[in-house]
Amino acid sequence: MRFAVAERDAVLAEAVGEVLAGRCGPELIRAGWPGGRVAQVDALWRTLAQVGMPAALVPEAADGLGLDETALAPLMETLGRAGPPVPAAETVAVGAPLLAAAGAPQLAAVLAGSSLVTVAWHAGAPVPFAARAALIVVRVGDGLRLYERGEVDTEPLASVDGSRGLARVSAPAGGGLLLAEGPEARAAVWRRGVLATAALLVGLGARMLDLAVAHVRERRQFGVPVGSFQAVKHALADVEVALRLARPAVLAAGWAQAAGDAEAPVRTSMAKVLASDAARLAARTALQCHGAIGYTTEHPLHLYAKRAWALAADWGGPAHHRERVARWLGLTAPAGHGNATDLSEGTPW
Amino acid sequence: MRFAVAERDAVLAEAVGEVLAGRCGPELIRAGWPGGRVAQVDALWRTLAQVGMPAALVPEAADGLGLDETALAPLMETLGRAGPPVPAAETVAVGAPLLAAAGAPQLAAVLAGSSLVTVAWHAGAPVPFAARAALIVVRVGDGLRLYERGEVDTEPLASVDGSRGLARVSAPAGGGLLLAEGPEARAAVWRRGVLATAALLVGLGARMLDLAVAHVRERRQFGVPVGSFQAVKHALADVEVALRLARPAVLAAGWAQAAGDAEAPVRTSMAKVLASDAARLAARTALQCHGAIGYTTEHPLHLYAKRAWALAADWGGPAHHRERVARWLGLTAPAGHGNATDLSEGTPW
Amino acid sequence: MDLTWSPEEEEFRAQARAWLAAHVPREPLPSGDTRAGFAAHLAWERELFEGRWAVVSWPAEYGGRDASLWQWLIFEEEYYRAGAPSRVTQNGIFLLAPAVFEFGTPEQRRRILPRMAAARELWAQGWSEPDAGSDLAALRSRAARDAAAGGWRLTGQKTWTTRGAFCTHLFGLFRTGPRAERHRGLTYFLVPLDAPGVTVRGFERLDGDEGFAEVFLDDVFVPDADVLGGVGQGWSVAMATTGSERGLTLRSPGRYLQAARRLLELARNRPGGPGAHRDRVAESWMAAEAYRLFTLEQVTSIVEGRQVGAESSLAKLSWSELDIRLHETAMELLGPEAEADGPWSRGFLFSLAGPIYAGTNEIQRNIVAERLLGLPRR
Amino acid sequence: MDLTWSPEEEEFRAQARAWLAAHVPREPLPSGDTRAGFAAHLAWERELFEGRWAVVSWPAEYGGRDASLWQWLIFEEEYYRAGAPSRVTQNGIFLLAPAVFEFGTPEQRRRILPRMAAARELWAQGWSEPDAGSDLAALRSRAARDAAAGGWRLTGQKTWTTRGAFCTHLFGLFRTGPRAERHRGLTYFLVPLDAPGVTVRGFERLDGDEGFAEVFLDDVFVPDADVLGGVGQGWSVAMATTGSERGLTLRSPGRYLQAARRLLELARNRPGGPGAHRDRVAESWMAAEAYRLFTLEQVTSIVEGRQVGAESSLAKLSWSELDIRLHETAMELLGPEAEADGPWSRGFLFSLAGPIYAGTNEIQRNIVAERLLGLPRR
Repeated sequence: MRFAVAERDAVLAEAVGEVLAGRCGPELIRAGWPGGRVAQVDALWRTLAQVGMPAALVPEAADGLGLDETALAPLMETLGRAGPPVPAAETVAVGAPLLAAAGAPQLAAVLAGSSLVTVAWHAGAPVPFAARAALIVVRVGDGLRLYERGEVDTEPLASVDGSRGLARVSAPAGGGLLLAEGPEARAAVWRRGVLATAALLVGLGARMLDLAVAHVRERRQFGVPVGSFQAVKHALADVEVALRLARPAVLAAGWAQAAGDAEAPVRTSMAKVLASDAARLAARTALQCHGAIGYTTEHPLHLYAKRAWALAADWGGPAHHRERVARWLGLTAPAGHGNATDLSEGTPW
Repeated sequence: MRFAVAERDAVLAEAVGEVLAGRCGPELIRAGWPGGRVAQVDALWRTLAQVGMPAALVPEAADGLGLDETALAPLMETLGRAGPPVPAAETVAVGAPLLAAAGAPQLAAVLAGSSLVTVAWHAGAPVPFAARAALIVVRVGDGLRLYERGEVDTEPLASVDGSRGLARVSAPAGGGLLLAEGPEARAAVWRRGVLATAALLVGLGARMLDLAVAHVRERRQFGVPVGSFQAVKHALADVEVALRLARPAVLAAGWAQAAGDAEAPVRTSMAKVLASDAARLAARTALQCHGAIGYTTEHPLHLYAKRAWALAADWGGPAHHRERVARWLGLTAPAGHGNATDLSEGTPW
Repeated sequence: MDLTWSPEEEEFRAQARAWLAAHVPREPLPSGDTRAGFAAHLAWERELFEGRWAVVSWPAEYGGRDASLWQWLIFEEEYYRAGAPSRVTQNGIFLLAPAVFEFGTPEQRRRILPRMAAARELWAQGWSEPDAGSDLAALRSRAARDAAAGGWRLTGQKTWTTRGAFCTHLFGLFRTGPRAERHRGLTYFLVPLDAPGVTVRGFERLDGDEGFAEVFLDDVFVPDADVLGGVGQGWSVAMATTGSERGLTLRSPGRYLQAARRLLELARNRPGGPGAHRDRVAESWMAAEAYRLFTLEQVTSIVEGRQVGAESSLAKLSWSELDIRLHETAMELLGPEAEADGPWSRGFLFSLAGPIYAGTNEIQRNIVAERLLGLPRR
Repeated sequence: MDLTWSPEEEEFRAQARAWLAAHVPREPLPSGDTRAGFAAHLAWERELFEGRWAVVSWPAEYGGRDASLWQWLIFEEEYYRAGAPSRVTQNGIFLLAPAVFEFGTPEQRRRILPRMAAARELWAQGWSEPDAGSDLAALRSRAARDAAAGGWRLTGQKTWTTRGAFCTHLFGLFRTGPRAERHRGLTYFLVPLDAPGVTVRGFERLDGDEGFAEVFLDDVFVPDADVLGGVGQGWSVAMATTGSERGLTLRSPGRYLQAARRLLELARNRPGGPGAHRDRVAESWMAAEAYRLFTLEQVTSIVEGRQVGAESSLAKLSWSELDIRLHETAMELLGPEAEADGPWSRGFLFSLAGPIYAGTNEIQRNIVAERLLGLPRR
């Protein structure tokens, strides 16, 4: 028993964190918004690729770092804290290992950081970064298929988090490269995406808490720092509790996936519920603690809050995953309920 | 449009309140607990009967006050605030008008305050005051039947609120006097019980808030009144909000019942949800604000808190009534759900 | 106790409903927080005024219908039910106008109110300053007497001024006494935004373009005629009437009832989801309905001449919390569609401002605790 | 990162499980907060001690097994899973013993610990006083030096002393300096409750008979040998070790995991209820499981020599809130049966004490905000 991030995983996360610390502030996130200088984002991602970011889960034989899902928690949390506008879960946790397993020729570009990957899981639903990613993994029938951007039709959508580059995607039924097939393989992929997203959310939550703490220590009203009011203290303490309880749940889910543990599905869903709820609480509380100062796009807070709302709903929202936990616990749904609701990884709540 | 308690209803509630103010403190409630001097409770009830308490909903032709359900909100709230250990909802809102309608000879004793009535709605479930009430209305099949205490078997149960005189009741299938029959008549009776209980809960909540406010104004820690801490202020403010929003909902439900409004069912369920939630919030917050001082049976707070927990679950708990509201709103349950769950007034959630 | 409307009230409702059905734009207007959208909203405001529905509760001489509070509630219900545009004139009508009615001179009333009703003059509020948000009494912007010119010279900065970049006038508090006096020594001024020395910079709110503005004032001359309620009386004037911002008038229940109806529609069209959603939808509807009933109780009190004071803080806590809950529920129902820009996501972002503006909810809870419950101020 | 147990740990678990299976009373004992129930619990404590399971993490010389923190966690999981009786000795073992280990003289350790482990001496905590609940530094009970007799004379009143009416000894803080010194000038004393001048009055907790006691001390003599950690050092001694009350040791996750398991069983036997219940049951289970994982993280930190400080406040907030949620959910599932006296209703009442004792949750949130987040103390 040792419940802490492994040395090798921590080393990678730290290396990534160092790159991000110097280069990924609010301006870099804004570069991903419409009209922003997206080349800056691409350059950052290439630098992260040099550190090994998209290679994390790729086997060493395929020029990867050969880490497993346990590494996702610290890595994605670090990334989430900085918030670069890239499909990180999709590229690192889903795309790269799938491409490696299928021997797809596009892997090299992904490892070099010159191609981003996104995932279109729910037919017809908005796909993040579909407007920008070079590669799109599409769930088609029972399988997951890889398309180049040019092979699919995309219809861009305005989004709350402008850096998400949303679009609806239509892929030709016949095309693409088959990456994985069958419910079990698909579910494993889905779980990696969920896990990585949960870890991103913990990082986002931590960043918003930091912003709020810094603000209320500085901002004075009624002659005292706003952070000396007990209502503010308690609200932020509750955020800290939520984040500190979500983080181990994410770490445990990563371990369970890597270990092929039978509890991996429920641990993954639990991680997503706790991380989503913690990040949403952080967003709302940070906004409230900033007052009108935070309620403008000139302040960076919204960059993180909007991302948190988007990711909380992505890869299965809290209600979806809570329902999965309930079923795993043997809480039989009222008769008929189970049949009416498809709770495969495809359900869009 | 006039959304305020009618003069005639207010007059009765005030008269009842005056009797209670002088005679129904914590000692009177304790008199209803095992080993207490229950004669004091009986005497109080007879005095309340002189003011017209159990006669409120009985037609004038049957020696009642001829009021309607609108009167229940202020009347029961007043009673709930004082908390005498009697089956108030059962006697005033259910028993007396049913007996009057059926021309039952026991009505006189009920109006005189010498007989209390309780109601056994769910077969096999604990019945409040069944250990003490002279008359028991039992739901048998499709009807409601009146039994004398001696006609039924009662098996007493220890209860959280010791003044509730819980017992399980078995009534002989053949006996008793038929009071009402058929789903509609029964549902109307059920709604009156729910409404009266909701109003009692608002009163209990208000009393607990009063106790907490008085305590935190007085109690000093760290050199200041505990009530000057913002966390305490905000917690109690939230209780005030909950109670002030629940009260109009109860009043509106009473009006809807009296007016035979089509919305009476949903208004009644909504009143019970809001009143139960507000009273439970008041109980928990008041306990927390009292600290260890309130966490002993030597302090009166528990008398009200335990009653609130009991009544919140009685006559359908919040989840039951929330579900009824959801159905009334046309929120179709997942397929099969509706069939699996009997949401008639008999469902015990 | 009577929860039915009189025939006259029903007639008023029918009239309002018919007019709205005939006039409300089929397509939702673009956001009133952009320059183009604001212009479209202005056209709508003028149409409302032509139909005499812009300020129903005002006296006819200023463009109203002398409507009762009950009728006003009915109008608001119908207005939201019809899906009519949000009111870009609301800060003038609901914040400034009550002060003008109560403290204005007859000349000020004649000069200001009809043009406000007709949306010829558009008023922005100038309460907050960078260092005076929750702590309004910390205002620094000052007004210096210019006796020779018969007026005042205003200098300072206002911020978070809703739609300030599109408005023609500003109302706000300026310091005419020393800063140490806090809420004493403030005066309520009315300032044309085209006056020399005024600079307005619009900036983006979380939910819309240029929804906010900063207003810089550099030695701006304002004549004595544009002092409202007397020199040094600013705090009393503002407090006596911001009750209407925090209370009934701005936040009619119709707004939330309509949102709850839309939520129900959304939920009914998404059957089969996890059971928990139904519960939250029911909760949201109950919260909106409870707020409506609370409002009916408050209006009855006002109509019968009872005092309604700190109760407005209960109202603010209720509507702001329920609005968030309602929109959060919608976002959950929408699942992956929630992050696309649309009426629900915009409504969600706007709802998050509710606990911040018009007195943060922290301050409202203090008010409830201290004024309604009698807890010590410390 | 490794979430599996070693073969040695699994072996330890198997041993514990087997012993518990053979010894845990079939029928639940009567409440330990009544005189008769307490006696039954004492018999159980002695049985535990005989089996060397009373204080597994203590050195063997004092009756323990030198178990590691991991083994202790495993034992606790098994203990609760077996439905074994609550520990009426816990205040001695978890609050006093850590102080004795850290600050006691060798003589004190030899004299106190074995008898505590064997449940021959039963320790009650004497922290709170009528005017010093949350504000512990406001203690008034005082100790006056009696140099001639080689000791101290204690006078004052302690209250909310858990099971004080059945215990043999009291540990607590008494003032040896002036009151103005607040938390300075306090000394940690060990007091036999049969000493002349001690009066104990039991009174009823919300969830049980005589669960609390008031202890009155009137010129009670205590020899120097019963000062723990030095005169004037009481606050440091108490604070260094109350961490163990607020933190890991008292509140092992096994307790909540077992409650969550019982809740699941209850829920599985009540199918068809409103969907919302399932959601809350799942939430409760997740909260218990999350707390377990948080604890594993904390134990890893401790085992690897990292400092764990104000984190214990996070733990306290978590377990106290989850315990209430879990029991509230059970009460809802029970419907009309909930109000009957039983394990769930008693557990519910007990859970409500969680946010009050061992430092109120308000104080814990202050600690989290000030020490972990660095917010100003004011």
